[in-house]
Amino acid sequence: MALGVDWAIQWLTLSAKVMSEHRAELIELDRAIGDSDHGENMDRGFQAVLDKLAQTPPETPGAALKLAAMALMSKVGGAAGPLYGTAYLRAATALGDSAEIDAAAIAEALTAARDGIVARGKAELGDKTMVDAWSPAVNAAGEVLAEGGDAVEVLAAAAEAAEVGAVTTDPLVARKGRASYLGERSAGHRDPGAASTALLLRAAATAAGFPEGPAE
Amino acid sequence: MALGVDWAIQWLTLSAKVMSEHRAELIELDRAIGDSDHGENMDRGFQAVLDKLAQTPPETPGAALKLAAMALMSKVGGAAGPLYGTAYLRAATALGDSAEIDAAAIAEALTAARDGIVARGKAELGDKTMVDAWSPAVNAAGEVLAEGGDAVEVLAAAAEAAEVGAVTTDPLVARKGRASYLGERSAGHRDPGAASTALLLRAAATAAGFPEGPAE
Amino acid sequence: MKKLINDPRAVVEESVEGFGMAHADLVDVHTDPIFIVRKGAPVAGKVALVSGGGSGHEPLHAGFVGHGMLDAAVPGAVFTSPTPDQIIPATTAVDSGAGVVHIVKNYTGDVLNFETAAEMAQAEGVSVRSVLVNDDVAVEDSLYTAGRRGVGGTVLVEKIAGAAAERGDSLDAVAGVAEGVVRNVRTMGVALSGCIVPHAGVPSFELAEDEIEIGIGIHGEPGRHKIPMEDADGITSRLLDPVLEDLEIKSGEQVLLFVNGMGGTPLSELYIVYRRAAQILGERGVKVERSLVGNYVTSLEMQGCSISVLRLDDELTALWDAPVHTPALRWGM
Amino acid sequence: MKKLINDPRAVVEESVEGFGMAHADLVDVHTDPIFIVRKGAPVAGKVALVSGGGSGHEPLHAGFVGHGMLDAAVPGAVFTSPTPDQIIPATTAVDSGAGVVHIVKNYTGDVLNFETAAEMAQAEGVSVRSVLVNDDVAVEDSLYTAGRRGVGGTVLVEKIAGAAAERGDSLDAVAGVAEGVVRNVRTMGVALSGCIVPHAGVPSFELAEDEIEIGIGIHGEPGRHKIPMEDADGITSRLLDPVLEDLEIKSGEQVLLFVNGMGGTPLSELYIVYRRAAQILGERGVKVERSLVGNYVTSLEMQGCSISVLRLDDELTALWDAPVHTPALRWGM
Ligand SMILES: Nc1ncnc2c1ncn2[C@@H]1O[C@H](COP(=O)(O)OP(=O)(O)O)[C@@H](O)[C@H]1O
Ligand SMILES: Nc1ncnc2c1ncn2[C@@H]1O[C@H](COP(=O)(O)OP(=O)(O)O)[C@@H](O)[C@H]1O
Ligand SMILES: [Mg+2]
Ligand SMILES: [Mg+2]
Ligand SMILES: [Mg+2]
Ligand SMILES: [Mg+2]
Repeated sequence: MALGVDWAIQWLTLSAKVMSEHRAELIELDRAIGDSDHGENMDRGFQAVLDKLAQTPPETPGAALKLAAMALMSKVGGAAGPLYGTAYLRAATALGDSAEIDAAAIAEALTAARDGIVARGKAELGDKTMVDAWSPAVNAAGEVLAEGGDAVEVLAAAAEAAEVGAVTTDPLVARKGRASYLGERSAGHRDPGAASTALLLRAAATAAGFPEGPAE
Repeated sequence: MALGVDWAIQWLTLSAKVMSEHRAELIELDRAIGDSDHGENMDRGFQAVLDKLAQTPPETPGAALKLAAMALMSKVGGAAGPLYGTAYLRAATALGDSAEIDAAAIAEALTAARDGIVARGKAELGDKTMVDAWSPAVNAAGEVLAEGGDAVEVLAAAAEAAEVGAVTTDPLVARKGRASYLGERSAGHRDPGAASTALLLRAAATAAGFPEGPAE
Repeated sequence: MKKLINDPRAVVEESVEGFGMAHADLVDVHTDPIFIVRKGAPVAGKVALVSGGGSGHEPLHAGFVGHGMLDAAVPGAVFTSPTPDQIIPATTAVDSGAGVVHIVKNYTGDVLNFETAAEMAQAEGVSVRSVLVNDDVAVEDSLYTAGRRGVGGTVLVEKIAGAAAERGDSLDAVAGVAEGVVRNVRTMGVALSGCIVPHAGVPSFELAEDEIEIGIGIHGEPGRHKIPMEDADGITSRLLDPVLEDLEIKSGEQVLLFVNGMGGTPLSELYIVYRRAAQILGERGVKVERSLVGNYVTSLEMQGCSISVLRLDDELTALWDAPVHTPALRWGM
Repeated sequence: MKKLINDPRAVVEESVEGFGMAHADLVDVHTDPIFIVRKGAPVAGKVALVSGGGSGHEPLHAGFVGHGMLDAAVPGAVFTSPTPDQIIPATTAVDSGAGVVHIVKNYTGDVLNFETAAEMAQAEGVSVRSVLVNDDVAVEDSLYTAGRRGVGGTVLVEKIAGAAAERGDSLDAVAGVAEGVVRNVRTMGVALSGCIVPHAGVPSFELAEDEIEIGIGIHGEPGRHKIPMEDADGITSRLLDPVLEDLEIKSGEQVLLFVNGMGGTPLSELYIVYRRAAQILGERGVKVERSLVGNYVTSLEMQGCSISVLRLDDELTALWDAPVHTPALRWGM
């Protein structure tokens, strides 16, 4: 089964809902090792995405992600804004102007997104950042693709791996971003950006029709 | 029995001790309806009195009170500084340079002190100020004097009346000093200056050999 | 109690010492007794301005010593008026022979101590005029109170009278200018929290999480009444309305609008209050000709603010604009 | 949470609006996207200075827009760096053709957003040079961190680079002056309390009644470590010693000493810290040539302070002394 613009719109819409629902939780994660704004930033950014979607409905999945990229870039601010903005922009570029995208295209877009984040933020796996959710997701997507999975299965695998990846940040000492200022004191807390990545990728799978993931 | 400079020095010394012991309590009273400094002001002032006593021991009761007046005037600050300063100065003037003072002189000194406070502060009985302790004390002293009481008895009567007078300020609405800004909200709290007056007059009686008054 | 202090009883002494070190180009600090004088004072032929009061209101008053404002400041213990033995030498130190104006906030303690000091300075041959500042509309000026308190408006009195003295006005003229400011300025304040007097160690009053105190003074004392928390626009009306009513400001008049922080409120919040206050004045046809926003007359770390309005005329505006060079207020030089 | 605000999400917008009204003689405020420019910008032939960052640090940066300092300030949401769609128009609005220096505090978010904006402004034909401020010695500058944060020293960079731009220095020269200040300034801070981000509504961290946080930044984040409360003199050593060590200040050198309040600490306490810091410098034979004491780079209503030391030479001293006229820093005019 291939995914079209409806999926992309549904994904972004669901993302906005999920960011709003988890706003307080992401703020709380950021309060522990950052500056208490990640949930607010993401919520504000995805509300802007919703506004843009309503103004100029996109016609392809790539256009939808590009629109999201621009909205996130201009409304999120902080570290997450440029990082997610770049991720969505690179994904959009990878998707090009295809109307329908298949499992391979999805895996490619996820890879491009992750690579964009790494290019901008220079974080490596284990630095306790959103990369720790994106990289396992990209790997899982690749594996499922190789095993012949369809687009929905690829997204579902990515979502699950991102969720696990977010959890693995708990014991880590941060080496990038604001949490790194805390040194050892950053251990024992989940990285807020990894948590938001897991939520966004779960929304992508849900939007593709995959039954809701396990409650956290 | 007449009182000499020993009594005066003993009174001032005891006053310093009592102000230090009741510092926190007077601060707390002032916190409720004022600005939390009365105990600190009085403690600082009487420590200065002690210092001066040590430097230049006075030779008469009047000289002792004049020395106290100057120290209080220059170290207490706030409303209480000039008021107590005036009170002790007027009392000192009333005592003149007698070496020994009797019941009549004590009553006269108390009256002069009270009149000085009223002249400076313009408060009337019932305005919820230290006058509400001084005035009953002056009246009681006059009565005991008229009944033929000695100096110790006059002081004891003054102390007891001041204590009762301080308690009577509890329900009053303040009309002078800082507490008056609170209007009706000043009712239900004891006036800190009336409380310190009661403590000082009790110290005068104790210094004269009157057995410690009833615990508050 | 957590404060950046050493001995609670040395707070004023050490703070004034640091102040003197930081502003050695502008002031000389005297210790024992403590007072602060303008560098080079007395200024020949100039009327001198002396003010003072309890500490804890910084930058008031020491922060306003310098060209075009105060010649001396006399800090008492925290929230406790200074004593005559400080005020007298400060007064004589800055008198050039042209006389001294005492600017006194209307509190029983300040009034009595300055009164005594003025008498004694006069006895030493200094001509002293005293001006009482009583701008707080929260307190009724009646037989039943010690009269209105001097609060935020004090800094406006000091700036404008200081400019009059600097341009060479006579003793009576400077006192007259100061009295003119007092007549035309009113203030009202709000607290969102109390403050902790160092020697007391506990908050001056407690407020529930949803309560604020309206009509507070600047000594951490409770205000006129507690009300449930409101938004900034609502609070602004509660402060500004009585100020405007009391001043009887009419459409077409020009004013200086002063939003003063009590010490613990972020500047950003003061601007939110300023915004609404300026809007209200605009709606009433009043022209905001000059502004001041910041922490100038504080109450230690109290959260809250006061709003002052000063009715301006060309004379007052010119004196406000005149150059001033003090640690806490500076322009034109 | 008690704050003088209306809608927690409108805090920046309303505060900046009030700021614009209060300082209409000095700045123009743009809304949607929000940025603040110096009145009359672009100044013909002058290199422009643009800075920005999360809000909550007021008066930084908007309070430093004006003659001799910034040409534009770009405020983000509270503690959140601004976005390129604000930074780009601010940059183009103030470019006279002589180029623009971006002064960026070293945080991942600020760096990335300013980086994007600089690229895009360059694409529109504006020459942009970026200078990173990273003066916080509390953070190790290693592979294991995002590098040192930009904190209190930022205001010194803005003042001195602003003076260089005002006297007509070229783009490279202004950037060079700014980098020279960055190389010679170090800062360290302490918090006695956290602060409450309006949209979060709870304190950024909790400290017990006898605990303080050493090595805090300016975003209400926890610091390097908690220690039991100490007196002001002890805390001053803890902040100043690593600053001096890192800067390798030697006897005979001249410095600017800057004691900065985090927003909720009384000015009197800052002077107590200043006193001890100046004493320590004196004991080490270091000459305190210039001083700054006050709330300039804040963290909402946080209680605490930071100490910055800037190594001075005649050039930097002259640029520091040059006239400046902004809402929050003014002298010489
Ligand atoms: N260099 C980086 N590379 C990748 N991700 C990063 C980097 N720096 C920060 N992040 C991510 O950004 C998140 C913080 O985002 P946010 O709180 O919105 O911004 P800020 O840290 O500027 O307040 C972190 O939890 C982390 O996942
Ligand atoms: N006008 C007055 N006449 C008599 N006593 C007064 C007057 N004003 C104040 N007082 C007394 O002074 C006391 C307060 O003293 P204190 O707290 O030391 O000074 P301040 O009010 O200046 O802080 C009051 O409790 C009251 O008894
Ligand atoms: Mg954050
Ligand atoms: Mg008192
Ligand atoms: Mg007092
Ligand atoms: Mg942030």
